[in-house]
Amino acid sequence: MSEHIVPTRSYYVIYLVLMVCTALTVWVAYLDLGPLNTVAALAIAIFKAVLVILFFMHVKYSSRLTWAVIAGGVFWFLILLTIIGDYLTRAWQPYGSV
Amino acid sequence: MASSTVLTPPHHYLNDGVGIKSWLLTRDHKRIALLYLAGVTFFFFIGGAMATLIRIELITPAGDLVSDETYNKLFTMHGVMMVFFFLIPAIPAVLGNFLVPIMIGAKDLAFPKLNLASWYIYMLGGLFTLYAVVAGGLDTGWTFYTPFSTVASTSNVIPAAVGIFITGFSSILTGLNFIVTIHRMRAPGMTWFRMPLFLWSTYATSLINVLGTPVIAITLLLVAAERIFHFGFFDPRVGGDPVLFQHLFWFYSHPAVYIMVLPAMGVVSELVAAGCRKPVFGYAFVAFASLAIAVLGFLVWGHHLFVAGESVYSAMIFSILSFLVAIPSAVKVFNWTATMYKGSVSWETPMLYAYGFIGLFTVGGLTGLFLAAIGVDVHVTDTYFIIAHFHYIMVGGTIMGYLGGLHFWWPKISGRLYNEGLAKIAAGIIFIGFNLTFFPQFIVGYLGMPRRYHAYPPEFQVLNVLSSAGASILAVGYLLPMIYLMWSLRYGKLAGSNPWGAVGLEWTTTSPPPTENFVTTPVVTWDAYQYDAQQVEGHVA
Amino acid sequence: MLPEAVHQQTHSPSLAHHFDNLEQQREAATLGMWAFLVTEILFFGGLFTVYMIYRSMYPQAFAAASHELVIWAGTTNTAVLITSSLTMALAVHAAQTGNRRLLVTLLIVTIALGCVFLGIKAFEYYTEWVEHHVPGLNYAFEPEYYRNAQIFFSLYFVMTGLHALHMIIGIGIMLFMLWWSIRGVITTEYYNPIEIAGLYWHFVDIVWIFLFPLLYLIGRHAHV
Amino acid sequence: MAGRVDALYFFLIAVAVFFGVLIAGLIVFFAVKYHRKNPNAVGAQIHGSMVLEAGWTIIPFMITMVIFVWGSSVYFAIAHPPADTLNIYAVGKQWMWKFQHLDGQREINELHVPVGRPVKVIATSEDVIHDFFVPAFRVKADVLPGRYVSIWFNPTKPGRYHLFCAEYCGTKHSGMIGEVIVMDPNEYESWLSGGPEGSLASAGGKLFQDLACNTCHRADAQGRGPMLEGLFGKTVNLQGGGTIVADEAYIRESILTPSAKVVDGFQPIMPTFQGLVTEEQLLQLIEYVKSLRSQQEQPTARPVEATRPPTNETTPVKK
Repeated sequence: MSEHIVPTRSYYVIYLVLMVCTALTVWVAYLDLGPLNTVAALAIAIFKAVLVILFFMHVKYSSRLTWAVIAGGVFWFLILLTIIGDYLTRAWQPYGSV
Repeated sequence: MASSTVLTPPHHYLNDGVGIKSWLLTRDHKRIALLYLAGVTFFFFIGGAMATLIRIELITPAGDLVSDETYNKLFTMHGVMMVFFFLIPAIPAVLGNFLVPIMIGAKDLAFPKLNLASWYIYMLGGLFTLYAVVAGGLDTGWTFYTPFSTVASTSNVIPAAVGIFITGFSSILTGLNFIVTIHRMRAPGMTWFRMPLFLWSTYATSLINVLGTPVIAITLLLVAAERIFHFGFFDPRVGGDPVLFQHLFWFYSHPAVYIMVLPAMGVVSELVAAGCRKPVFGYAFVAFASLAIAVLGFLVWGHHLFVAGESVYSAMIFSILSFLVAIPSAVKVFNWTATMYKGSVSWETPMLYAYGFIGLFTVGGLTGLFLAAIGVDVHVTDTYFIIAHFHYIMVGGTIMGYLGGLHFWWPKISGRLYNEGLAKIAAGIIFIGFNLTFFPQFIVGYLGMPRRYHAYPPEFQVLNVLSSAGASILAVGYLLPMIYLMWSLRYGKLAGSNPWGAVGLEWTTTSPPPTENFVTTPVVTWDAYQYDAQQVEGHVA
Repeated sequence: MLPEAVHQQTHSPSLAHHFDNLEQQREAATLGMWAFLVTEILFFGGLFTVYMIYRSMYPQAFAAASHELVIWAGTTNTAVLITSSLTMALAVHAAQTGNRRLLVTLLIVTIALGCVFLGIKAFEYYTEWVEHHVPGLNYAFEPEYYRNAQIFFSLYFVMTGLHALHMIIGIGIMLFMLWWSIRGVITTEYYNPIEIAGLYWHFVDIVWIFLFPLLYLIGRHAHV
Repeated sequence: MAGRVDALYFFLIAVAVFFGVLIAGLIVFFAVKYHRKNPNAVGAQIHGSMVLEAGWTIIPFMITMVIFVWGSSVYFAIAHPPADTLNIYAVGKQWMWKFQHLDGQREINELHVPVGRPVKVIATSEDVIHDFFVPAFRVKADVLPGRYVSIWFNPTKPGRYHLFCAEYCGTKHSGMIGEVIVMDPNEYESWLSGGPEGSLASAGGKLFQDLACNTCHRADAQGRGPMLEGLFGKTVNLQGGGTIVADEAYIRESILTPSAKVVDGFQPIMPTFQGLVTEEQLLQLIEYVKSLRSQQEQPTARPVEATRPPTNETTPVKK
């Protein structure tokens, strides 16, 4: 089989980074950054998820098709999130909200 | 048709193993296709029986045949059965299962055990839903709108939701199986642009299955949680928004319309090519139109909410996107029509269904423009206009495509020919009955008759009687194929490997095909639909 | 017709009859798993959408309700899951390099960590019950946010509940993998089952990576 | 408005007939002309035409864009009521329509309106989703629980018109029907005067006293709650930043969930009235708060009153 075998050292490095990020996200949550709190929490979460996907799940070494499948999934999730567009624009008109 | 003697091949998938166990434990995609055929036919006739009762009730303006409660349950279960247990699985799970591996020159789908599991999951979901019927019915409409479904209804919402949830996994797994198969199992030389168009549309459908079905699954789960535990998701009493349910519901259920009609479009591409013995006009455009419909179809769910309380601005965006999705559908219709130009056009049964499909789908598609135009939609939505529109797509489109495909590949599936004369008559009856049933509904809808009405004002009676009369004709049309197809299994003439003189890998193997489809793996060196005189003569003889 | 028999003689016993070779089989299985994970993205995606919309509607109620969750339990569980992802990744490596003893050990550790996660989760559910945070069944909350906090808790239970269900399924799969590894089905030539089981396990970890900040960490800084 | 909807409708029919006949005609023509006579014949090997593909992509695209612009402009008119409407409150419940007129009349499943004056129905539901549908006026809108929707129309011809519930709402859905009775202005006046004593606002005022709202919301601005005089239509500053226009929805929310959007400078001490007031009483209270405006200042500009759906105006459809 032609699968790329990742040296275990890189797994340990990623693990360390993930743990540090977990500590970081908890620490940041106790600071008052206004709306930036949510941004920071999501940014750290996305960063962690990307690390897991690229290294633990070997996507860094996978075919373009795998990348396309993941991109498709994320893209469709973003389409789903656009439901919020209705809620944001309802505020522009009276009788729009409860 | 075959003139010289044809023989049944000594070994084929139908006689490779006998007894009930060899069927219930089979991993052969062709046998699983037949299991699905039994399943979808069963649910089709249940749904059809309910439709019959609905139409009989509506002959008179007063609600006199059944009670209002029963009527509500009838149209709900008609919708649930037809949508989730017939229309969605029909073409992919029966014809797709049978044809996908054969058309790409593979021995089976990528995951045969998963394929069998999908059928069991489908049947399990169906039985759960049937239980909901037997245990007293379901009265929410197939759309399960909250808060009616979560707070007000006293009927069997949970068993039905669970049934649909379970069946959703069958759709997901079948779609996943097709995607992997088409990516990874193509025979040597079978490039993407040599694939028959049926595969392109099946692939596009599978994408929708995989991407959309999980959303309906989670949505129904939330409805069930709200009902069982009184959790709050859509309940206005805790600040929830019932319109959010509609967003999530239609995020799947609008693309689901394309799950139903895209495979039928694929079938029609095959029928038109074989019926005209000609390449499909604009192959690449038809292929990409399938993908365009699959993608754009995910961006238009909000057009079901024009009067439901979504914002004016949201409505405008969904309106323009809905018009865009009409374009690839129009492209397909024009291409099929152009394919007939200078063809060798056959009048055989499958081709009659193809003509019927193109005509009825065109009417369905054009009336869709009425609904995408918000100003008109406000008036006609939730009336019989909508009912007529989507039946033109679902029945005029999907069922015509399904029956056309079934007639086209029946000789391959069974190895036998059916009675062509009876089949032509049935096709004609279905076409006439269908139009008589549903055309009057456009008019009665514009006049203002709301859908889901058990009793209605007397001025709508004439049109309703016409519609019910049409339905009785349609019912005869659906029973006929049942009879002569079954009859052909035993008494039909042997078909030979290529009764239509068509090209395509499925016509190069025997009828019925052997268990692993081909004796030796085919090597493909030609494009789809390459007809030339010698080839056809060779096939026909 | 004896295709099965013919295949058995000429091919690896791990090769199913309808594939041409192991490479095709492996690619098909991996693609299948990724396609399945895409459906999972959209399954949880529906929940995240509902969460986002209601949080944007009722930010204060969400912050107040989130404050009631047991943050140390959530944080510990995050660490537990990330560690289990590491042991899972190492298990795939052990399978690739044919170290069966290490593979078995790592699978056992992964399963154990999964059980620890579920144990802590169960403790949290118990705490929520005791503190009357279960909408519909056992619910009380400060009057200011009484109504809207129910949406948060409903989402909390459905999101973490479905995540926990995925963990349980994952543990089941891992037990199966463990059995296969002990029996020697898994070889350097055929380690694909471990690999795709690992994909699933990592995916469940990723879901938690998002659930943790969204459920536990909102409004930690400024609760009234 | 019925005229505008119908004009677009007939244009769409023309488009549909044109393309329907074109496709059906071509199919029949080709099927006859190129009918296979020799069983071994094959068709001409034509693969496609870029020009045709471009043509039947671009032309339908342009036609649909015309329909889009037209349809949306009709919809915009449907969604924006004029400023001087006659307001009527409606509550839908399983399975009836309840109406309250500003002058105090209440009716069930019948709605009396004068001819020649735009009418705006502000509607909500007590239970599940209903839908206010008057085919003759080409208006339809879902009536949602927990929310106000407004529907406007301009009746132009006296008569009786169907009112339907068009969103499935349970067992007697098809019985949730009524009539809109369009009357001459004179007849309407005499119908109005036949009603009970006291306007809707005065009923709300009485309720305001009975519920003891007036102990905190005092007209002299000395109460523990914000002064309500002149509130309606104003922009309110909220605690923790942000503003909101005090419309029907805001007043409703403030009664049911007082802590959700507290006015800046006040404590969130008001108890909830969820479950204590009915939807109809809420509407009376809202009308009362609206009426308080006139004591302070004359209504110069009404708040923007974009609404959800429909229309105005009648085409006389027989009944």
